[in-house]
This record gives sequence, C-alpha cells and structure tokens, in this order.
Amino acid sequence: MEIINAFVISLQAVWADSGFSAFTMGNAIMILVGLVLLYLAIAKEYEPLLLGPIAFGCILANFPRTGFLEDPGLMLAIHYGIANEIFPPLIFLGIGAMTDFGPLIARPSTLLLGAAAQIGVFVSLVGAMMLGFTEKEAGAIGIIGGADGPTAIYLSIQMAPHLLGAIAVAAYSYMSLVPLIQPPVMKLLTTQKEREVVMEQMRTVTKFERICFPIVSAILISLLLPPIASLLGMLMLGNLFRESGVMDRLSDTAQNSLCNIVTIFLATGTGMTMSAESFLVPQTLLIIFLGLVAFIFGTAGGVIFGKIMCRATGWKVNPLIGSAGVSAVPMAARVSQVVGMKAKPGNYLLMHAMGPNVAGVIGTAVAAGTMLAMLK
Amino acid sequence: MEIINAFVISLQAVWADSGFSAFTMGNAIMILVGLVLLYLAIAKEYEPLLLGPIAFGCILANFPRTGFLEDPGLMLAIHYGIANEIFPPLIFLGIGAMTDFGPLIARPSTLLLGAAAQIGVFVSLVGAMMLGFTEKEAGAIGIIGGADGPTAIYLSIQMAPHLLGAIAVAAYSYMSLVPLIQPPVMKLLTTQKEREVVMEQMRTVTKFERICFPIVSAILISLLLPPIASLLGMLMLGNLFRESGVMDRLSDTAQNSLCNIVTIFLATGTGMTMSAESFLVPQTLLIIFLGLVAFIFGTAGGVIFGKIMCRATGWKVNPLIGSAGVSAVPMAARVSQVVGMKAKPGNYLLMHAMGPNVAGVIGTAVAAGTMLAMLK
Amino acid sequence: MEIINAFVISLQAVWADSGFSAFTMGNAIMILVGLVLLYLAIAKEYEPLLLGPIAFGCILANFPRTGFLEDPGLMLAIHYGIANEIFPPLIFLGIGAMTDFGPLIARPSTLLLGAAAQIGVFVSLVGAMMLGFTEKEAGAIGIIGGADGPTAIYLSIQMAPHLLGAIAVAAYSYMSLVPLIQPPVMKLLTTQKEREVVMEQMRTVTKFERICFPIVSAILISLLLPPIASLLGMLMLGNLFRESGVMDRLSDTAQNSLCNIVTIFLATGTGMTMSAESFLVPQTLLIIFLGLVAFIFGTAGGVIFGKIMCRATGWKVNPLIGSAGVSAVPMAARVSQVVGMKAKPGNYLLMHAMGPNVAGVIGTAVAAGTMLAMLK
Amino acid sequence: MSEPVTTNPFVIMLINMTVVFIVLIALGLVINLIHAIDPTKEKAAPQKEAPAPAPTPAAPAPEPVSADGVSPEVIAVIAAALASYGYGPAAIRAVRPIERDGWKNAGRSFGVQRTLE
Amino acid sequence: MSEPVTTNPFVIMLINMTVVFIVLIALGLVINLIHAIDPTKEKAAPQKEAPAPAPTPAAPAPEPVSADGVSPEVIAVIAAALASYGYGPAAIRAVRPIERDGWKNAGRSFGVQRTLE
Amino acid sequence: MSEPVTTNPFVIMLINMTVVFIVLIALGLVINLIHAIDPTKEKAAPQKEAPAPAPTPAAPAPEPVSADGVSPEVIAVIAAALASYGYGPAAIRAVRPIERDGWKNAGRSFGVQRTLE
Ligand code: NA
Ligand code: NA
Ligand code: NA
Repeated sequence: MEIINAFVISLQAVWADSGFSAFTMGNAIMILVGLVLLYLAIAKEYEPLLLGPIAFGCILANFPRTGFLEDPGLMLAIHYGIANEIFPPLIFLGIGAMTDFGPLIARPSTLLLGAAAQIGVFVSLVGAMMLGFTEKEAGAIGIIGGADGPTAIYLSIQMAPHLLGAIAVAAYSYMSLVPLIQPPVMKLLTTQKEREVVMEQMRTVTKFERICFPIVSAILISLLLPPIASLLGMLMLGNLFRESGVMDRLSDTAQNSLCNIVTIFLATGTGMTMSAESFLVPQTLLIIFLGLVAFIFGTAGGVIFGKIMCRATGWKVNPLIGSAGVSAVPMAARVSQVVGMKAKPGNYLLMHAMGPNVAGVIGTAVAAGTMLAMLK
Repeated sequence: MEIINAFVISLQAVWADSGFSAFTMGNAIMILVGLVLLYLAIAKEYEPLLLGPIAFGCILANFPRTGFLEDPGLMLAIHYGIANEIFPPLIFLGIGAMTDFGPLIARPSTLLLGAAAQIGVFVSLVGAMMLGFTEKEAGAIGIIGGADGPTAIYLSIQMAPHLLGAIAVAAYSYMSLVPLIQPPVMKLLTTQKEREVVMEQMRTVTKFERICFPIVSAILISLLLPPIASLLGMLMLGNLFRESGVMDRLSDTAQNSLCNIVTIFLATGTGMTMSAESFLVPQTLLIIFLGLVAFIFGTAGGVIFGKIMCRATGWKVNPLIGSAGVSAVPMAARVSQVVGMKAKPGNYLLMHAMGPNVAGVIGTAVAAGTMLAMLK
Repeated sequence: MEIINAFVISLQAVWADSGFSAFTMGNAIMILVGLVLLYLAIAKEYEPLLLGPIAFGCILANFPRTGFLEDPGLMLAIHYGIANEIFPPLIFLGIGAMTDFGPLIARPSTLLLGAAAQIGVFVSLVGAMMLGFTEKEAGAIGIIGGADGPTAIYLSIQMAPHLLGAIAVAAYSYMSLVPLIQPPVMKLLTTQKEREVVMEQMRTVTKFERICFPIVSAILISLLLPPIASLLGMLMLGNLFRESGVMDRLSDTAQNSLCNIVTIFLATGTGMTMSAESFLVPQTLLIIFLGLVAFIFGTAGGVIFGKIMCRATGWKVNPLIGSAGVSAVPMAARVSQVVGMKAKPGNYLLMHAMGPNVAGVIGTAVAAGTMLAMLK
Repeated sequence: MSEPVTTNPFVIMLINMTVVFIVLIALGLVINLIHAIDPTKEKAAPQKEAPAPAPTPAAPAPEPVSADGVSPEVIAVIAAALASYGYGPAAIRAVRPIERDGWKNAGRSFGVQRTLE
Repeated sequence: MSEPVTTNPFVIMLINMTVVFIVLIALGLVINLIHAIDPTKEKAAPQKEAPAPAPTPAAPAPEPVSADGVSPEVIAVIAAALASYGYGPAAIRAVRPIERDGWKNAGRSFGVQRTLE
Repeated sequence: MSEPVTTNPFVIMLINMTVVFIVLIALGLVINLIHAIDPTKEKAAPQKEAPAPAPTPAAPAPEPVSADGVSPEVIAVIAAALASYGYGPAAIRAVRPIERDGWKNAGRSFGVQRTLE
C-alpha cells in the first residue's frame, strides 16, 4: 500500500516538476513560431544555416523550467557570448576571409551605391520612431534594411536586446526574399534603356591594392567610428588573411571551422532570446513590416543613385547594379544580373554588381557605427 | 665561496619547490593508475579517444604544486567547463549529427527495448544504495549501466562530482568490453530457436519523418524532463543538422572539429578530477563492480524484453537485438549481429539492432533526467 | 535654421567622439610600427602566421576610444585568454602533435646540445640585468633566445606583461632571421675539418619508445618544474595523440582547427597589448638588441658544445648540428644542413640536426620553468 | 523535488523505470503519429511492396577502407540499413527529392556566403 | 553622446546618411590613393589595353559542381570577375608573382611548423 | 621562492644553466632507460646492422609539392629520417605491428562513433 502511495506521489511530483505544468499559451505559440521558422529554413531554404538554429533555439527557449538562463551550463555560456557581442565580430572574420573586394577596388565609385542603399535603414528608423519606438529601438529596427545579419545582431544587442529575436528573424527572412522583393522595385524605377546599359570591363586590381585595402580601411573607419572597430577590424583582418597569400591556414580556419562553430552558437543563442514576453507583442509585427519597408527603400535608394551615376557618367553605369548595394552578398548581385539579362540577354552585370554588393556590407557597418555614436 | 653557497641554496630551493618534495604515495599510485589506463587505451584500444586523454589528465592532476585548480590558466578554464556541464551537451550535438535514427523510426517498438535495457541503471542504483552510497551517488553510479559517456559525465557532475573520475573510467572501460560482457548473458537467456529468428525488412523511412523526429522528440522529452533539455536539445539539434539536408556545413563541424575540440577538453578535464583523495577509496572498487553489474543487468533486461516482444509479435522479433538497447552505439548492435550470425549464418541482424541501439541513447538520457528530477 | 544647427552640432559631436580627436602621436607611431611588422610578415614572410595577426592587433590596439579593454566583447575575451596564459599551452598541444621526437630518442646525447643552446637565454638575462632591467623583466627578455614563441609569451605574461609585445615581436622576428644570423657564427666557431664530419646513421626507434617518451618526459619534467607543467603536459599530450596511433582524430584537430583558432586569438591578442605607453620606450630597443645577443650566444653555445661532443666521441658528431639547439624548428636544423652541405657536398645533416632542434624546444621550456621557479 | 517521497531503493527503481517506459512509449506514439500524418509517404509505399518477395536481407557489402579512419563501418551500416529498406543505390537518391525552381537553386548554391551576411 | 542634439527623426536620418556618405567617400578616396601609389601597377597596365578590342564580356563558364556544397558559385563569380579584368587562366597566376630567393622559399615551405614555435 | 638567494646575474645564470643541464640529462637517462626495457627492440636490431656497409646517407628525395602548403618539407624530413634509420618503405609499415583480433579490429573501425557515446 505504502509503495503504491509513494509511487503515485512520485509520479505526480515528476509531472509537477515537468515543463507541462508550467507551460503557458505564450510558450505554445512561440514553439509554433519556431516550427514555422524551421519550415521556412528547411523546406523553403530561407538562410537555413542561420534561421535553422535560430528557430531551434526559439523552441528550446520556450520549454519551462530548464533553467537555461539561470543555472551554469552550455546554454548560459552561449547566452554570455550573445549578451557580450562576442560572436558577431568572429562571423565577420570569416566573412572577410570569404569576400573578394576586388570589384570595389577596381571601381571605388560603387561605394556610393553601397552608401545610397543605406537609406532603407534610416527610412525604417524614421518609420519606427513615428510608430512610437524609442530612438535606440528604431535604430536597431532600421538596421534590418542593411541585410547584414551579424551587424544587425551586434547593433541590436547594444541598442535593444529585447528586440534581438524579432530583428534577427526579420533580417534573415528578408535576405532570403531578396529575389522576390527587389525585381519589382528595380523594374518600376528604371527604364528599358537604362536596364540595357552595358558596362565596360573593370580595370585590373593588383595584389598590392588587395593587401592595402583591408589595412587602410580598418584604420580609416575605426578611427572615424570607434564603436564598430571590433566589427570592421575583424572583417578586414579576415580579408587580410585571404589576400596576403601567406596566411592561408588562418584564412581557411576563419572561413570554415571557426566560422561554423561560431555560427552554431550565435544562431542558437539568438534564438534562445525569443521568449514569449519579448516576441509576442504587437511591436513584432511592426518590426516585420518596417523590415520590409527598409528592404524596399534600400533597393530603391541604390537604384535611384544608380540612375544618377548613369547620367553623370554618360550612360556607363547600369542602374540595376545599385540594388546590390543592400548587400545580402551575393544574392542581390545575382538579382541585378538576372534582371539585367532579362532586359538584354548577354548583358553580364554580375561582376559589376559585386562592387556595390560588398560596399553594402561596409556601408551597413558604417551606418551601425553612426547610430551607435549618435543614439547610444 | 659566496657563489658556491648561493648556488647550493638555490638548488635546494628549486628542489624544495619541485613536485618531488611534495609527492605523496597517493600521487604515485594515481600516476600508476593513469599509466594502466593509458595502456588500456593505447595497447588494448579501450575507447582510446576518451580513455587516452582521461588517463593523461589523471597523470597531470597528480603532479604536486602545479596550481592547476587554483591559478588562472588553461587547466582552470577546462575545469570550469567540466564543473559547469558545458562540454557534454556539445558532444551530444556531434553524436546527434552522427546518428541515424532511421531504424528507430521504422520500428518504434524498439524504443521499448531501449527502455528495458535501462533496468541495469536502476539495479545498479539499488545495489549502490544497499552498499551505503547516498541516493545521489547511487544514481550517478547507476548511470554507468547506460553505456553513454557524456550522459554519465553530465549526471555525475550534478549528483556526485567527487565520483566523476571513477564513473567515467568505469563507463568507458565497460563500453569497450561490451563484446566480452554481452555474449554470455545473451546466450544464457535465449534458446537456439529464438536466436534463429529472422526479422523482416523494415519499412521505408521518409525524409519528412527523419526531419520531424528530432524536432518532435526534443519538444516532448524536454517538456517532460526539463533537467535534460540541454542534453536532449543538443542531440536533436545535431540530428536536425544531419537530416535537414540544408545545414551540412554545421553538421560537419558538429561531428568533426567542434566535437574533437570538446572531446580533448572534456576527457582531459575529466581525468584532471582524479585526485588521490577522491579516487583511492574503497568506493572506487565498488563503483567498478557496480558498473559491471549494471552492464550485465542492462543486457539481460534488453534480451528478456526482447523475448517478450518475440512472443507478442508471433516470433517476428529476434530477442538478440534487445541487448543492443544498452546503447554503446554501434558496438552493441554489432554484438547482436555476431551472436545472431553464429546461431544462424546469414541472419543479418545489424540494422534491426540499430533501432534499440539508438533508442538506448535516448533511454539513458531519459533515465538521467528522471533521476535528476527525483533525486537531485 | 534649427535643422542646420542640429546638423552641424551633431557632426561636430560625431567628430569629437571619433578616434581622430583623441589620436596621439604615440598611436600614430604604433600604427606605423604595426604597418612595418605587416610588411615584414607579408612581403618578407617573417613568420606570417604569427607576425601578421600580431601586427594587425597592434594597429587595432592603437585606435582611441574603442573600449577594447574596458567594455565586454570579443576583444576583452581574447585579452582574458592572453592575460590568463590560456592560449600558449594549446599551441603547444598542436606543436606536440606536429613534432617527431624520433631523432632525439635515437640519440639522447643531443639533449645536451639543446641544453647548451639555452646559454643564449641566460647571457641575455645577464645583459638585461646589467642594463637595469629587473630580474623578472630580464628573465622574460632572455627567453627570446629560446626561439620558442609560445614559451616566450607564456613566461612574459607571468614575469613582465608590460613587455609582452616587444618580446613576442623580437622572438618571432629573429626566428625568421635564423638563416641570416646563424651561418656566420657557425663558420666562425668551426674549422673546415669539423664541418666535414660525416655522422653515422641513427638507430631504429620503436613505437614503444615513441609512445613512452611523451608520457615519461611529461612526468619527469612536471615533477621537477611544476610551473611549466601545463606547457609541457600539453606538448606531450599532443605528441601522444600523434604517436599512439589510436587518437588520430584528436591529433589532427590539435594540429589544425584548434591550433589555427588559438593562433588567431593568441597572435591578435598579443598584438593588442602593444600600446604606445608600453612599447614606445627606450627599453624596447634594448630588448631588440638583447634578443639578437641571445640568438647569437645560443647559436654559439650549441656549436661550442658540439665541438666538445665532436672531440669526446672521436669525431662522430658534426658541431654544426649544435646550432640547431636553439630550436626554431625546423629552420635551424635546415641551416645546419645547408652549412654542412657547403662544407662537404652530400653531407646530409638534416636528420641529425633534428635531435638538438626538438631538444631545444624542451630546453627552452625547462629554462622558462627554472626562471619561474627561481625568479617569480 | 527537494524532499524525496521515498528512500526505499526498490520503490525508486520502480518509479524511475516507469517514467522511462512512459516517456519512451510516448515517443513511440509520436513517431507513429508523424508516420500517420506524413504527406510524402504514398510514393514510398509501392516501393516497399516490391522487394517483399525477396525477403533475404542484402548481404553486407565489402567494407570500404577509409584512409582517415573515420567511420567506414558506419557508412556500411547506413548503406546496409538503406538496402534493407528496399533502396538500391538509385533509390537512395530519391530520398531527397530535388524539386526546386531556379531561384531556390541559385540561393542554395550561393548559400554559404549569403547566409553569413 | 549621452544627450542627443535632436529627436527629430528626419534630422537624425539626414545626419546619419551624411556621415555614411562622408565615410564611404573618404574610403573611396583612399582606394584611389592606394591605386595612385601602387608600385606594381605598371606591369598590369598594358594587359588592360589588350583585351579592349573584344569588349564582349566573357560568357559565364559552366559552373563547377562542388561536392561539398561550399560556394561553387562564388568560385565561378571570382573566375568571371577575373576574366573580366582581362585575365586569362595564365594571367591569373601572375597576380601573385613568385620572386623569392631560396631561403625564403625554404622558410615558406617550412612555415607551418616553424611559425608555431 | 619569494625571496631570491642572490641578485648577482652571473650566479643566476650559472644556477639556471645547471638546472637546465640537470633536467635534460635526467631526461636523457630516462630515454636510455626506456630503450633498455623496450620489449619490442629485438626485431629492429638486425635491421640496424644491414645497412651499415652503405654509410652514405640517403640523398634527399625530390621534395613533394603540397598544394595546401602544409609541411611538405616536414614529411620529407620524416621520410629521410626514417630512411636513415634503415627503413625502406616496406619496413616503415612494420613500425606499427598490426596484431589485433577480430573484435578489437571491429572496435577500431567503429571507434569514431562508439567512443563518443
Ligand atoms: Na548592407
Ligand atoms: Na544507453
Ligand atoms: Na629553444
């Protein structure tokens, strides 16, 4: 009899200590959100390497009583790395080692396109402020338009950590949707004649230039905008690993094992910030809306500045490469290429669009630095 | 004269500060223990990837005056990772990425065999309690029978950190001895007719099922048993990396560079907990004895439940696959295969035994979660 | 009007918060130093894998207002790893996995050459003390002569962290200059007849010896000199990974992904200690001078002891292999080979010089341990 | 549970084993549920029938020798397991149907760099 | 800036965009400066003239299929980009001129182990 | 040692060098001891005699060009070193005698996954 009694009480106790007894409707909805994001990541291939672990982290975060953010352990260690902005600069080290800045060096004027496309960031900031977000929150939301995940995460952690999950999800989702979002905007804003502009070959870029570029740009931008020195510094260190020709071992590690390890931690940890209290608020819908606005205006900004450059250079610049200035490397450049090819078969814009494309990475980091300097 | 004096005094001082002057008999015996474990790891190939660094860590831990656990440095950093359960979930991330749950999904009834084999864990727990161990210690000792190193380390750190070294050594040693321990038990408990049962082919497993399985089981088990959410969550995240087909980079890193790095730290750090005071106690012999008991009863539990399933299904299940439920993937499954082949040449049981085999990994994690929920 | 006013004030504020407004002459000079080091690393290929990130770290450290060492973030995390000596033992793990101690085991007498070459360390120590450095500083400076980067960094962090940058730069620079520094010293100290000595083949080394060596030397040296137990322990653990034949996965990771990741952090973090205040002092020039002295005397010590061994063995040892005792593996051994070939074409000294070469790694670690035991 | 209900080892054993069985049975039910709702299973069903007349499990193929020592056996196990499901080498490819349009394919091949932006 | 000068969203937008443009224009000037002082550019200049008569950009080469899924597209992009600079496969090699004496070459091939000492 | 016995640089040098020599000589003795107790050395001994009549050390083989830049020289060094010990390519294999029974072999090939359980 006593045994049966103890047995029943114990089972009740296990149930009482289980997650089910503390499960809230908020947890249920957030797990559903995680499942939807997993569906997008796996079935729709929306940035699966990032959105996959983010979604899984979101699910993990919504199990009650795990003590992830209270008890010492792996999850708390990952959270520490997130809360202290340790991971985004390491991802940028890998991106630097993967990025070919050659097209940008060959035609520095494309930096202007990379700058112009940041208008999306600030239009979104204006919109967010008008919708009642604080300045810091508005800045973090605006950065979605930069189409740079690590920069968005880096800025959000410092300016609006409670919005991190929504901002990261919006940023990576829209990046995947670039091939759907951009072409209508590009066609609307350009004439057939503009889209048919054939660009001439770029000049040769020497090894000397390739090596000097990361060094000099790290110095210049870090001095101008100290808040992004670690982000820019790591990006350019990674690029120096790549271009120096004598640090291939480090370049390979920065691109592969280190980058993948950090990606697992960054993405899972970002997902683990998605608690019901911070995500299931009306603001999340506004953020998703503002992110779309940012992408559209960023694309438009790049294209319109491309039109200006087209006129200014005597029809030597195809405005379609302007849209690549939002970065989302190399998707956006490929969109320029595809839209250009449709206008005029054989018009191969890809390498021309790579200039604004990589300029957009720097441009977004600069925009983040400006906001950190002015709003933080 | 003064020089010779200073010279002699200095040499004496170096000697007085050396490890020799503080060397105890306990240190000497523990270094010998380390050497024996190294012999087993290298010459006998007992789980060399784990037992090798554990043994070396044991030797390192018994050098006097190194200050490993007092002064900041690599060793203290590794110890921090051990004491805070940071490493076992990361190993499980890699195991998840290596594990094919297909055979389990194709025949979910094998989960029962994975559950039945956990009886070894609890028989050992009962034995330990009757031999005077506390409940927590008994739980940590029992988990040796689960034949899952990371789970055993995870549980021991939380329930009985002073027994970690002995438990880890016993767990990995017996895992290597599975081909010696299991066959006699299996033959004793089965008839020739049972051993000759030919199992029919498993059904096709779709990609949909393979992708849903890690997600759904992470949710279900984490909600039921929050104390193992980080362990199970990482196992299933790794498996999702593997099965999704769109996160191969992360799957590869989880299986290789990340897993190897963490293995070095986990195993060396586990070895470094093996101080003379905690290891050279009579309880260590009891732990080793209880570990053997646990393996034998786990094997028996799986086989006996296999016999039940054999009868229940009308001789469609070969009881020999039940022993694979102790996990020790894929050794135990191979033992089932070899014993089955001896009974009836051509009776290929390997893939049928993989079901209970991977079920045993989940079963042991569940058993650990149950004990953490009830005894901690 | 108000807008223009706000605009101007904001731009002024951004400028006032930028690095330029706090930029000092010291920063400028240190950035120039970093650029010179980058030139040496990339164009002259002076230890590019180390000197490259050190130089870049030096540049990063001299951007004002980045808050790298105050605010939480990646840079502070790296700095923590530097300040707590976490990285050098991990590099030694990789070096151990890369090193073949076979030539040393085959001819243990070459350990004496590895010991004799440490005279450079102590001559430099004497010089530093006579030039007014404290004992600890002098010890850290002397270790430059050991030609072992990780050991030099490990010792400097503990004995003279403010000199870390200068010592690391000197150590890696001179290591690259071994082919220029050593040959004149070697020729000056040897006769043509000595340089022509042909050495007989080394004896076979068994796997048993190769496996026992790392274990036994870790035990012996760690007991004699506890302050270097973590350094020596990791070196020998790495070598055991290599030689055991059953831990190839761990050996590969120790040599590649782990080693590269730690190299990035160690070198960048070392560079980041190079602030103007600590580097732009007259002592830096003295350190560079003393480092050269150390290399010259180390080479001379090895060669002179080689001459002694030559006579003692009846002209069976070529004194040219003595210079390899400074380590700088395998550069110094190759220098022995090249100088030997010039004296007598076909006199293949490379494998004979590998013995003192790897002995020099152990010798420098022992010298560091001695100084830590006596001076710290 | 700060205060355990019982200190009787056998009761602890009983309770724990019960929980283990409950959890794994629940997991088994969920697996069956996934199978039931699987929208892709129809295509696979006829394939399952086909190999039934040949119930002899595939003989284990000669084990590939892997130079780096990494899990050649595991590969064999997986291959054997797949073979036993009725897959031949050709069928295996079909496990991951490639049904992407041009854009998604482009996205996929660009995936590495893009996803880290 | 602990106290922002303005809270007018449009002014903030204007100021930020201005700073972004200033920084990127400064970067562009620096790139031009690097090009101006580049001591290695002469050799490349005539090469640029040569392919001018054939202004049709190189057709994209068939994309290499990379088994490990790592950025085959990116490789193609780089190759295409290089092709458009006037490099043929032979010219590409010339980007990194090998002008080392014996010692440096030796150092380089020994580099891996040496640099970690 | 909180208070050093001497601050005379030369005495410090002397003491330190003495300790370095003592430690490395002790290590040398231990290496000889290992060699003395080595139970596997008999087989190798006759092999050592054989190549004695040909004391000319093996000429350095043409260095293999390693595409990934990882230590081709080191490989050559090891090969040359082995060659000088009297090993030919065939003899090298004998360094690690393979004397395992079936089970251990099985364990080894399964090792990767198993050891991480
Ligand atoms: Na951007
Ligand atoms: Na198990
Ligand atoms: Na040395």
